[in-house]
Amino acid sequence: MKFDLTEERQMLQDGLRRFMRDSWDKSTREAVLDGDTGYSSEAWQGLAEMGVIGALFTEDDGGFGGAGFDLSVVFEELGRAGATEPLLEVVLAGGLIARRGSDDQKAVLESVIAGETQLAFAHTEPASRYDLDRVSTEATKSGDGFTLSGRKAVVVNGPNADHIVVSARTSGEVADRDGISLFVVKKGAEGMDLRGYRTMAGSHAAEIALDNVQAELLGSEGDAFDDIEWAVARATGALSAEALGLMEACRKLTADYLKQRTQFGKPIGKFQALQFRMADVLIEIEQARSAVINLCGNLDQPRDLRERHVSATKQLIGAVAKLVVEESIQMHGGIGMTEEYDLAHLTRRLTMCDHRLGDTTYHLSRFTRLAAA
Amino acid sequence: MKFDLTEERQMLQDGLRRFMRDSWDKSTREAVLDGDTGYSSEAWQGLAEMGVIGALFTEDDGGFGGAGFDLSVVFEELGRAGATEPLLEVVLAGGLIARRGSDDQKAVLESVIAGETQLAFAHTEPASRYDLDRVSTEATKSGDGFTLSGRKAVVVNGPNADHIVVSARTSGEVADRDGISLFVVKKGAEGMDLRGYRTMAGSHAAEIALDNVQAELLGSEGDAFDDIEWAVARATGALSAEALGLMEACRKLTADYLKQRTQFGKPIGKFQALQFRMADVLIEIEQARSAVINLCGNLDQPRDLRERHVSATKQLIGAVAKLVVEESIQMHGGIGMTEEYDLAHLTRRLTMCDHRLGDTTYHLSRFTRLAAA
Amino acid sequence: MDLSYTDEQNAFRAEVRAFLQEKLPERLSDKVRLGHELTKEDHEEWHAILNEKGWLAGNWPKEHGGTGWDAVERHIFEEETTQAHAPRIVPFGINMLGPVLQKFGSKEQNEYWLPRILNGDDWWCQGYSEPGAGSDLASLKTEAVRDGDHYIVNGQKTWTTLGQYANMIFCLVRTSKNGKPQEGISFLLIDMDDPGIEVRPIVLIDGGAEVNEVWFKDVKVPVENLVGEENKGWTYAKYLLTHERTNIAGVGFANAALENLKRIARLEMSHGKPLIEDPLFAAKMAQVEIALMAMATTNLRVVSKAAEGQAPGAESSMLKIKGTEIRQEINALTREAVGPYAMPFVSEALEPGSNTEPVGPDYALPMTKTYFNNRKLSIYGGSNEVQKTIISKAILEL
Amino acid sequence: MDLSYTDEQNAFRAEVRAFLQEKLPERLSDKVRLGHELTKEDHEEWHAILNEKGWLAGNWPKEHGGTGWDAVERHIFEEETTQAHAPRIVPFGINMLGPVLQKFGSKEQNEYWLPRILNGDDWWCQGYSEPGAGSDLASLKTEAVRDGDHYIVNGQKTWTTLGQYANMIFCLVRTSKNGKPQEGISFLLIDMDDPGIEVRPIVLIDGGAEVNEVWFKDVKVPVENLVGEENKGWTYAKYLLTHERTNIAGVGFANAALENLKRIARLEMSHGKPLIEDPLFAAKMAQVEIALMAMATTNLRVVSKAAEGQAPGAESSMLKIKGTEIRQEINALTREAVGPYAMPFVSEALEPGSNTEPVGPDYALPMTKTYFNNRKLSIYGGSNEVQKTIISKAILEL
Repeated sequence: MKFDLTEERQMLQDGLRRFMRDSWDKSTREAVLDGDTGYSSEAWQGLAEMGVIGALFTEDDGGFGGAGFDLSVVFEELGRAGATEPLLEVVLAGGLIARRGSDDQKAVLESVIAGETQLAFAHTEPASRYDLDRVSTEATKSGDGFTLSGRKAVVVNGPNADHIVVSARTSGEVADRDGISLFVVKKGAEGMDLRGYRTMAGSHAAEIALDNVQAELLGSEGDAFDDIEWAVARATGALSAEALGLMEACRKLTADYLKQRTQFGKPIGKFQALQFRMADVLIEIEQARSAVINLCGNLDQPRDLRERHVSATKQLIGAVAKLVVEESIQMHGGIGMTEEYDLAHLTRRLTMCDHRLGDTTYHLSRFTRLAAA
Repeated sequence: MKFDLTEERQMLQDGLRRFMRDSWDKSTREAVLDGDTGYSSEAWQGLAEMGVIGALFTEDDGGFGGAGFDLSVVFEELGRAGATEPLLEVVLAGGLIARRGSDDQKAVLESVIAGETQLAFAHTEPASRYDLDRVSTEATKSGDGFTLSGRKAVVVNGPNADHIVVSARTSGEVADRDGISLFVVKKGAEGMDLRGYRTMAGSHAAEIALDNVQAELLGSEGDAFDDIEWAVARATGALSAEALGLMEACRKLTADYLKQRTQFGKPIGKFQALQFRMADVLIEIEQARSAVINLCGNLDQPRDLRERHVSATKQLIGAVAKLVVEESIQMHGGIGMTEEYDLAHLTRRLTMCDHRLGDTTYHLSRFTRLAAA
Repeated sequence: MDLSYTDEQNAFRAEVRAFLQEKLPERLSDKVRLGHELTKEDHEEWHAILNEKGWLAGNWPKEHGGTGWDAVERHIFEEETTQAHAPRIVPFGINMLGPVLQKFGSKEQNEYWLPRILNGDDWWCQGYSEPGAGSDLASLKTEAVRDGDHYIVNGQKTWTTLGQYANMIFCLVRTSKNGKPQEGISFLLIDMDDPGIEVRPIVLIDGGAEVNEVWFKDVKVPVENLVGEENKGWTYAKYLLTHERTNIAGVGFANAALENLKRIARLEMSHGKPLIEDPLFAAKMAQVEIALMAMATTNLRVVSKAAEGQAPGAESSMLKIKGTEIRQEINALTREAVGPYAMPFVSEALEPGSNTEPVGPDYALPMTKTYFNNRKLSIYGGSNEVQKTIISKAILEL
Repeated sequence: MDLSYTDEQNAFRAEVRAFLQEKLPERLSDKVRLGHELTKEDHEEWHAILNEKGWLAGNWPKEHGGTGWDAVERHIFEEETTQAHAPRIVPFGINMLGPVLQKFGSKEQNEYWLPRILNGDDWWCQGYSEPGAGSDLASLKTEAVRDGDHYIVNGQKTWTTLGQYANMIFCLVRTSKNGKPQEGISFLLIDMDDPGIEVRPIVLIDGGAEVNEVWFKDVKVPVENLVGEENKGWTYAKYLLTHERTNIAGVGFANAALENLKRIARLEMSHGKPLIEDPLFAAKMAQVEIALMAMATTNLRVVSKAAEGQAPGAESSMLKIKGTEIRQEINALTREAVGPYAMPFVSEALEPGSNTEPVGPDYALPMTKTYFNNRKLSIYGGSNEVQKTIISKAILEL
């Protein structure tokens, strides 16, 4: 049993923390939030050069990591900085390409790792909410390929993606696990109508309407559900680690503020009620840290155990995130609600973690079903 | 709209509060908790003489009250004193006799109101939990009467009761609403095995095994469910008011203790964290008070509205009770856990309110079903 | 003990409802219902409609052009207007300044300013908070120095809601540094058109800019704009803050928000069924509805006492805390209810006159914004921490 | 980062498990599992079994007759023993006094007292709290006045757990009134057979009498029973209180309680189905299980640091708070689970040697008692309020 990072991961963490501190400052944030893509190209290039994108892939896939704790180290630091770079899409779409792609299809990973190609994963649909099996987009065979028709919702990084991994049904009914397949669609494909917009998390996303869009099958037909669940498990580990980093950043800002802000003649951090509430926040963040460890350390375990940790961790992260967001703002008072102050972006982004990959209610209910099974 | 008590009820409240303060002191409590019946005969006689038992019945039934706010006034004062007198059994069993009984059967109410006859309501069974329709005790016609066979669980005041109102099935399956009938069984009836014991609430209760026990039908056959629900609604109002009184008593003890106990050189009530927690307790008790008003003010409304308030109020009361119990003990520290100190009995009795007539989880779930209907 | 309304009260409710049906423009109620932003003109339009009926100043006595309603009537009016999705009445002139002038202002001030408030000639804003004086309002620093017939005001105010629309601001300013911090504060009425005033919007976490910083540089204020006595402003400010506020619980807002939540939970699908049928989500909604049912009665208890002339004391603090907790919880559940469509941040679609289509269902878009915006409920108007201190001192005597 | 145990650790776990299977009397584990009270003899029997194996003193070094285990080994031992429903080791001699003597006691004291602890010759209890000195322990008043070769002790201790069984008590006493309250406190070992000592049981809310008041009237204590230096007792007491306590989170107890809760929720029927299938009850159980899964890992993080020789600091405070919250919540849910059968208070049925039949299912009876008894968890050993203050100062630096 060992809870320290390996030397390599420690170096990655230190380097990344320094890099993010320098490259994701307030002016970067303001530019990103005002900009057209929802992330900083410079930061993205820097991450690629540092090997951070590669750290999300195994050596076999051209990376030099890919384990659960590689994800957690990377995403915690992104979170700490409030960064919006679309790395989670790499875990999702890139992970699925690596797992299911032919050698030809996997070739794109090299340019992804180099920071030259942007990915997105179009799976959620307007009526699917967080269910992974609820796919109604249809894929029809046409020549040696397929054409896709349907709608995909809130596709994060959709507007920037060069390749979009799209799920669609090649057989079965809307909530069947069998019959779901994955496809790769290229940017600007004919018949794809993509409406981009910015999100509360700072990233950009898109509503995508597919009308007989030419697409390339990724892996074999009809058996994608298990891999989607696998990729989402990994992404949940990553997203939870990012949430943890965001929590740490909120906590630091708040604790600093408590020391510095005076009311009634003393720093407000001297008021016992706030001290105790801050202690509660701290305790819950330690719970969140352990939950991230539990999930990232069990990503390679059999499905039952892995998914149990997916739902346990995401549920806990969602609940703690709400506490941290609400207490951080409340303990700041008015200043905590201003856009200019770092907290606004951090708390928005942290709150939005609950709206990706399943929220607290979804995962609490799912955990009871997994436990009963 | 008027939230003040009528003059009569104000007099009842004032008189009862004085009476309870004098007659339910520490030595009474100790004697009751050590005693064989779970209540004080002197207090019971006193209540009867004051007309408190009569206040639970309408004039038609020989009383001089019987409205929801009569129940709330009486039971809040019982609760405030931590009294264990089995008045709730009068609301349940007495209420059902008044509603369903023949003139002959109703004759017993006079001696109930005079404090000479003790009642109990044997409805819950070992497997029914809080469901009112889950009755498996069987009633079989025999001559002009019936014989009952089955088991009844946690029959409060069972060991003392002269008359027990017993529910049993004359037709239908275990969870049918149709086919439930009510009967009166007299103390010591042949075939009735009654095991008495004391409860955490200080009252005594009994497990009752019925083996071909002779019983008299109360009202007509098979249609008792609606009346049972009606009586339980009234009892829920009464029990909630009692819980409110218990909460007020806990709060008073705790607030007084915070002023008097010093640690680190000042009264612990000067510590802001405790002040804020005490403020939360106070706010929630005000919620509880409003919930009691909502239920007791709607007992005569149509079933849908009445039952909606039954579940809303009992759920809220249960949740607030848990907060008040746990915070009162915690803010007291060790002393709050000693039998000698008043709080022990009060918090035990308050906690047990959640185990009668449906707990928070039961009523939360029931409220959602009533709302959906 | 009687939970029903009198016949007169029921008749009044019917009258309010009929009035709203006839006079509340659908264009305005649609905006309110969908969470879209109201323009200054929208507010002015609604104020004018109410003023024409004589119903603009619900808490003013008749002699000043108010309705003379008692607390129950005000409560009924609030219930009906929130349920009808009417715009709320902008409180600064009507609910805040008006009562202070009526209680402490001169006859001339009342005669000049009150009709202007009713007629919409002035748009008032509030100059209380400063960057260093939030919960600890008494430590304010904005200074007014007497210079002949004028005060010269220098300093800064913040969190000035809708200050961008205002032409007048009522301010707490320091006129003396002697004694306790509460002493030496005065209550001034200041013309926002003075060249020494600068208003800067503060963009908030939800992307909106409803609050402002207001800077004062050698602003000249005629002495007749002093309300009451010099250095007695703290008393007036406290009167304003603790002034009978029957709507502090926000029951009407909470009910409207809960109805909206239920509507959304019926439309949103989870596992192929309406979200409202999900037992855990239904339980969360039930819990807040049960709390609201109780709080509404607590509110009525306070209202009915107020109608009998008993001034509510620290009860308002309880209502403020519980009321904001409930509203914030409803907001959080509504954000949760819209699922992934809580993410889009297409503020343009909510702006006045926008042609931008919302993303996802039209009800989803404002919900995250509302969640964040309403974090303010437990911060402003005396933070919930300040309210707990009041309860602890005034009721618990700790 | 590696969540798995080493081969050696797994082998040790297997050894502990085999030992428990062979040596733990079923009579004892049944009592623990069903929540029945253990007698003094039960405890002594289990201590002797462990001592024979050399496993009684898990946190003593080998030189003193302990196991020399590191924190991970101790953790494994605790996990296995709680899972097997072994009686807990009575902590006063082994876990509390032992380490203090080893760190601050004389050679003679160690040679005399430590073997007696292991062999069960003495039953120790703890004399810390006083009626006026709970969380504020430094304000204690029990006085020891030096008189030749003895101290004369007068005063009163309270909350003395299992003091009714003890023949020895280690006490904090005031030997000087100069300086700060923390100064002038000494650490004395006192023979309970002294005629000046009176022990009075305190009946608690759950009907049990596990704690006592202890009165001292002119009790003569030989000076060789002073541990360390006079007036330095506060340091020793703090060492004891903050002494590496890997089990402070109570993960093993929590896991056993959760398993019991699940077992009961499978047996209890609600609406004709097992309670565990009720979505709302299942969700409550899931929530506490999820919290426990995380807390268990936090605990392991601290344990693994401790095994590497890093002394845990304020992390113990976090574990104490979260650990007790989780255990108390499990207790509350278990009480809820047994439904109406939470009401019977048939304490006799839980007493040693009782023939009284329980009322309702046998698992139901102790659950309300346990709920109330375990309210102590957040009060004793430094109340959760004290722990939050430590966190606020030591970690947050507020």
